[in-house]
Amino acid sequence: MHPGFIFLAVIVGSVLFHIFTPWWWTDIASNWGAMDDTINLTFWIGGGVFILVCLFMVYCILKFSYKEGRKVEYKPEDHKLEKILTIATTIGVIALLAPGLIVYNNYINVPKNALHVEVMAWQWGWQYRLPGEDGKLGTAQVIKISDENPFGINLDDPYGKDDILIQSDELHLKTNRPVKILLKSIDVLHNFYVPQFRSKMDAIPGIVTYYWFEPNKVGEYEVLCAEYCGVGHYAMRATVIVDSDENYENWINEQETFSSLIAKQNNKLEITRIAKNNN
Amino acid sequence: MSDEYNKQNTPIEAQSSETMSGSSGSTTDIDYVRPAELPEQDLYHGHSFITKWIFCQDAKVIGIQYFLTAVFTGIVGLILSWLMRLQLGFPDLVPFMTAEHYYQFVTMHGMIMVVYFLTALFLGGFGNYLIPLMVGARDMVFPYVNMVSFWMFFIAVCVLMASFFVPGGPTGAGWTLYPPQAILPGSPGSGMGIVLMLISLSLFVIGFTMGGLNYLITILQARTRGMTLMRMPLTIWGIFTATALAMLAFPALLVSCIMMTLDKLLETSFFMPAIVQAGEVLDYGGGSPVLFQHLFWFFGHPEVYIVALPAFGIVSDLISVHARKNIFGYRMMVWAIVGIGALSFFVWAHHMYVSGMNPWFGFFFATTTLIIAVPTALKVYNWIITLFRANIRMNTVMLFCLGFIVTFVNGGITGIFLGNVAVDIPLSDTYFVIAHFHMVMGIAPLMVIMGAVYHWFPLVTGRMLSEKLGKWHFWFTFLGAYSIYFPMHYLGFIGVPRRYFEMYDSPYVTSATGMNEFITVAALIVGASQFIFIYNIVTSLRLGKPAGKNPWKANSLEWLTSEVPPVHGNFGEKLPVVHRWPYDFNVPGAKEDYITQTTPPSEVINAEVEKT
Amino acid sequence: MSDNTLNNLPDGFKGMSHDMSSDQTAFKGVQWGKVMMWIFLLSDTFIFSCFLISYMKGRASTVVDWPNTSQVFSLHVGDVPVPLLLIAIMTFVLITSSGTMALAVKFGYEKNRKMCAWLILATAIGGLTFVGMQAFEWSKLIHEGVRPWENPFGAKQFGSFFFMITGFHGTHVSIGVIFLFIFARKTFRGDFDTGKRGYFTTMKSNYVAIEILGLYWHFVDLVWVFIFAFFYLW
Amino acid sequence: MDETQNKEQANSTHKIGIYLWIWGLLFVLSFFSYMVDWFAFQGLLRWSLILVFMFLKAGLIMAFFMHLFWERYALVNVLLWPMTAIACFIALMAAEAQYTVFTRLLYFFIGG
Repeated sequence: MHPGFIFLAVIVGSVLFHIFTPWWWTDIASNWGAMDDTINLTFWIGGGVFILVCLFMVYCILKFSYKEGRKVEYKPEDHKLEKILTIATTIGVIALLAPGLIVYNNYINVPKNALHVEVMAWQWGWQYRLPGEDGKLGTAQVIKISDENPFGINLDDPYGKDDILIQSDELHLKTNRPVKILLKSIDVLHNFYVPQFRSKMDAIPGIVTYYWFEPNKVGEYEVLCAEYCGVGHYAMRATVIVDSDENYENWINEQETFSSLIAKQNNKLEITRIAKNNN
Repeated sequence: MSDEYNKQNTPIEAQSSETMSGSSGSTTDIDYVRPAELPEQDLYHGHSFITKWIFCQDAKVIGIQYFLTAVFTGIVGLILSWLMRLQLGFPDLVPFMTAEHYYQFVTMHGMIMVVYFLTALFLGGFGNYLIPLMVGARDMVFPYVNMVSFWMFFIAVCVLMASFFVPGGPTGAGWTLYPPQAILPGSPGSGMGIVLMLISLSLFVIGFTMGGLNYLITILQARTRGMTLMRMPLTIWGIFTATALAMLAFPALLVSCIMMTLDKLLETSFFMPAIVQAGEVLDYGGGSPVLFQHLFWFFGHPEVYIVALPAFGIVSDLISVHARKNIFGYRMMVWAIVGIGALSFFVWAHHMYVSGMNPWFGFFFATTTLIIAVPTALKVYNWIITLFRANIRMNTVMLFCLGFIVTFVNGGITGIFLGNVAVDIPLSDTYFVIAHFHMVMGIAPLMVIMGAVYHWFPLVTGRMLSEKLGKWHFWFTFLGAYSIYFPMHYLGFIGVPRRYFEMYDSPYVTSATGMNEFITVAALIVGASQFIFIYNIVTSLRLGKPAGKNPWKANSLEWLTSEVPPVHGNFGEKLPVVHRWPYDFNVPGAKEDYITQTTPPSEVINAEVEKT
Repeated sequence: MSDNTLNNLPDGFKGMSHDMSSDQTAFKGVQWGKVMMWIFLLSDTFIFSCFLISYMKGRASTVVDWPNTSQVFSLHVGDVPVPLLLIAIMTFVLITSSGTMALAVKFGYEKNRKMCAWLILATAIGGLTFVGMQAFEWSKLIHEGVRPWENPFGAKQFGSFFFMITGFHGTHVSIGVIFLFIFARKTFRGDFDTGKRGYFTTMKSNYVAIEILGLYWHFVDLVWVFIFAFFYLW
Repeated sequence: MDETQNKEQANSTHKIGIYLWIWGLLFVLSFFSYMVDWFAFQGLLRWSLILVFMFLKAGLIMAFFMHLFWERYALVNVLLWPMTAIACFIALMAAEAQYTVFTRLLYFFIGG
């Protein structure tokens, strides 16, 4: 069989694989539909180019395979053709790039009404901090982390007192409310990634990174760590639950604030002190 | 001499039309080439076995030494990839496989394949063998330094392999070696393993610098008479530009290696901010892990082109020779290689869109990255236009070239996904990335390497490789590799993250189990089929059909040596004199379907050759 | 190609396009060794640039105060602290040695063996003085408690970058000094006049080698200009 | 290689005066840049002076001591163009450092 047909089969096979594949995007659950659109655009333009180039190649090898004395074209350069190809490619590239940059501009500019959520990553788990009634997170430093102060919140920062601390890997979010995820790591690189939300960003020790999205589908989603972070990387999972407004209020009212945590600990210390004294 | 200059600058066609009209005295004029600028090179000829084959200063022997060492590391890398694939496809099958081992294998596989296999093979192996032959030099310009370069590389490989046997094993930080995890106890091999890796990389850089200086200066300053830059085969252009990139990119790697070694051994805080690990505050503070990523990718992105550009160059030559047609748009090919090379220093942070760097960089790097797509696409067009109205020999070499085009176009287009920042965000750190870069800088360059081996084996050994085995080898490799990496993109679409030891009960990935098993089986077959290749090489060394001179009827200088295989000094008594580019195939009016570079115009008077 | 020819070549950008489109060599009349040294220095420039860029990034992004270099590197004359005194002297020593090297190259090409050799020796001694003062500087800082991993005056990175960058530069100077001494001996012996073959490389000696060594030495000086500006004056 | 060596000779045997001049200038410029610290200039003035003296010194060393002024343009261009990559790297890392210090101050110390 002429090898050209096998190459043809490879191309046809690729297309068929795409048509019949059971593997495709998870259903989107955030506002980043535009990202899917840019991917689809790139997919169709790119896929088209791939098929055209390969079909042309197959045509050439079928048509012009070796024959003694075949007349071969001798044309080292063709400026017109080269110019056309350059311009066409440039236009194609601009068509792909421009929408991408517009979406990215939305991605890095967070809406004003976004709820701030601090995600703190460590080897190998997650915990979260939400602002209290003042709507602001207190400043925090890694070196201040201790058993009593699991987030390293600066004690002299008034904004920190009412912060809501969630020392579990389950985070609840409200539907249709933008969230700005502030990522923080206390040891190595991590990445807070929910495939359905499409967006992701590394958590780096030493600085705070961010990204935002607006969950728009009630449900439970698995969080994956998407940046290699050591032996436990593959097991570093968590859960995000997108709630209706009511359920969200219920959940958040059950959570503990930083000041109540301090009070509780002081209590505990008091009790041990009294117990010691009694002995 | 000034009038000699005028002669040289006179267009050759003008004179040849004159000669055709009958003035007999000017035949010598159209063959005029400027006299030699430099005296003959002073060569050291080895006498004993040691100086001839071990501490040898002949670039061809050094090239073979590089080739064999690189292939050895490549086989180690291949075996590691088998073990990884077995774990992913059939967890619990390999009894000793723990997460630690898995990550160590991932890391070593990546580093070996990118640096110690592909870079060393293309530049050290093909570069050393082909550069002096193709530009018409007796040897590299600094043979002694060239020899030291290989032995540096050899020591680097030894140090790398030694890291498998130190306590804690080799580093398991991922081939990017990102701090802080690379040097903290949470990753495997964060003790001696990472230190040896960094030392080995530094040695590699030092050794490579020595070799790289040789390649550059041989190409720039030691070409033979008549060999202008625009008459060099594209192979040389690819290797030249890649070497230039390496000379400017490896410094960033060296610097990051030195700084990380200090972070590890002296507890400096270049890349290490304040860290609390396992409830303990570590003695670091104020450093920046993102700085490492910038340095690493300032090296890492040119590194991608260090692997790709020689492949581009070599494949252009192979296609032209075996399609019996000149390469289309030679000038554009050259400028595309140079342009891609230059641009590759301005795109590095497209590997870092989700790394937490300054978010505004995304705009800059997405733009520069997509600009690179233009010259790359032009190269692809030129390859396939070369095939148009050609006379294509469907032999193993050509098959590998076609395999290269398919895989490269596929991988190049997925590159546009990942270069465009908004598209990259959902896809980065997933299997899509793995599929992309294996397609574009794993399989595609490998196709070229194998094609190049089938092409130049007759030159190196004087015997042909078996075509029959070659074709089996090609189809197993190409179809197998394509069916590994094409479906793998779809794992990335689902969102399966890379570097996962196992997926266990994740809801996304249960649907991918079947595909993982399929990919693993394909990977095992592709790997095993490489032994056909090795068998072919070993048997053909002694039993292959004798090749004779210039079996492919190629034009470039390496086939025009006085002896095949070429001996030390390459060209016998006199160096060749070059009159044309190496792509004069099927020139109208010429008797044969090829005109070698050394054929003077007076011998092919009727050929309507374009001036080069 | 005769001497005459080279002078007939076009100059400037015209010359560039001429050289690039001609055969055999891309840089007309430039020896292999000299091109090698230039390209090596280009590569080395990238190394030092990466060091200095890292330093800039590290220093500009630390929230702990950077020590005042003017005070840290001051030297007491009597009881008066003079800022950066030692560094100023080191700079002058290095520039002096750079000048003697430039003259050595000149006299080398004029085949003035004695003069050339003495100037190389002077350069070597200048370099040695520089390394000695750097050693003094290091010991002073270490004495005051600065270490690669800690710094009593402020940001941790100060010590790390100081020892790493000056150490790397000092290594370059030391290697240069070793080669300068070797070359001084070779010149006194007349190797460059007789074209004696090298011990390792078996290649003939040539006065061009002195210019090549000179390039390296001037580069070391050049790097110090940048270190002086960015590390000490910032 | 004799002929090319002659060329070198033509190139490198410039009058000794040039070297002495440049040498002197380098001392003067070094003195000036030392004075920048001595008089403790601050802010933009300090930076511009430091950079001006630095580039002048570097330029003189490269142009005359390293003979780049007399080299062929082909070599000069090959050596200087790669510096654009470094310039780009510097500019971006300066921006990166600003961003790093900004997030550190905002989230670790100042807040709000």
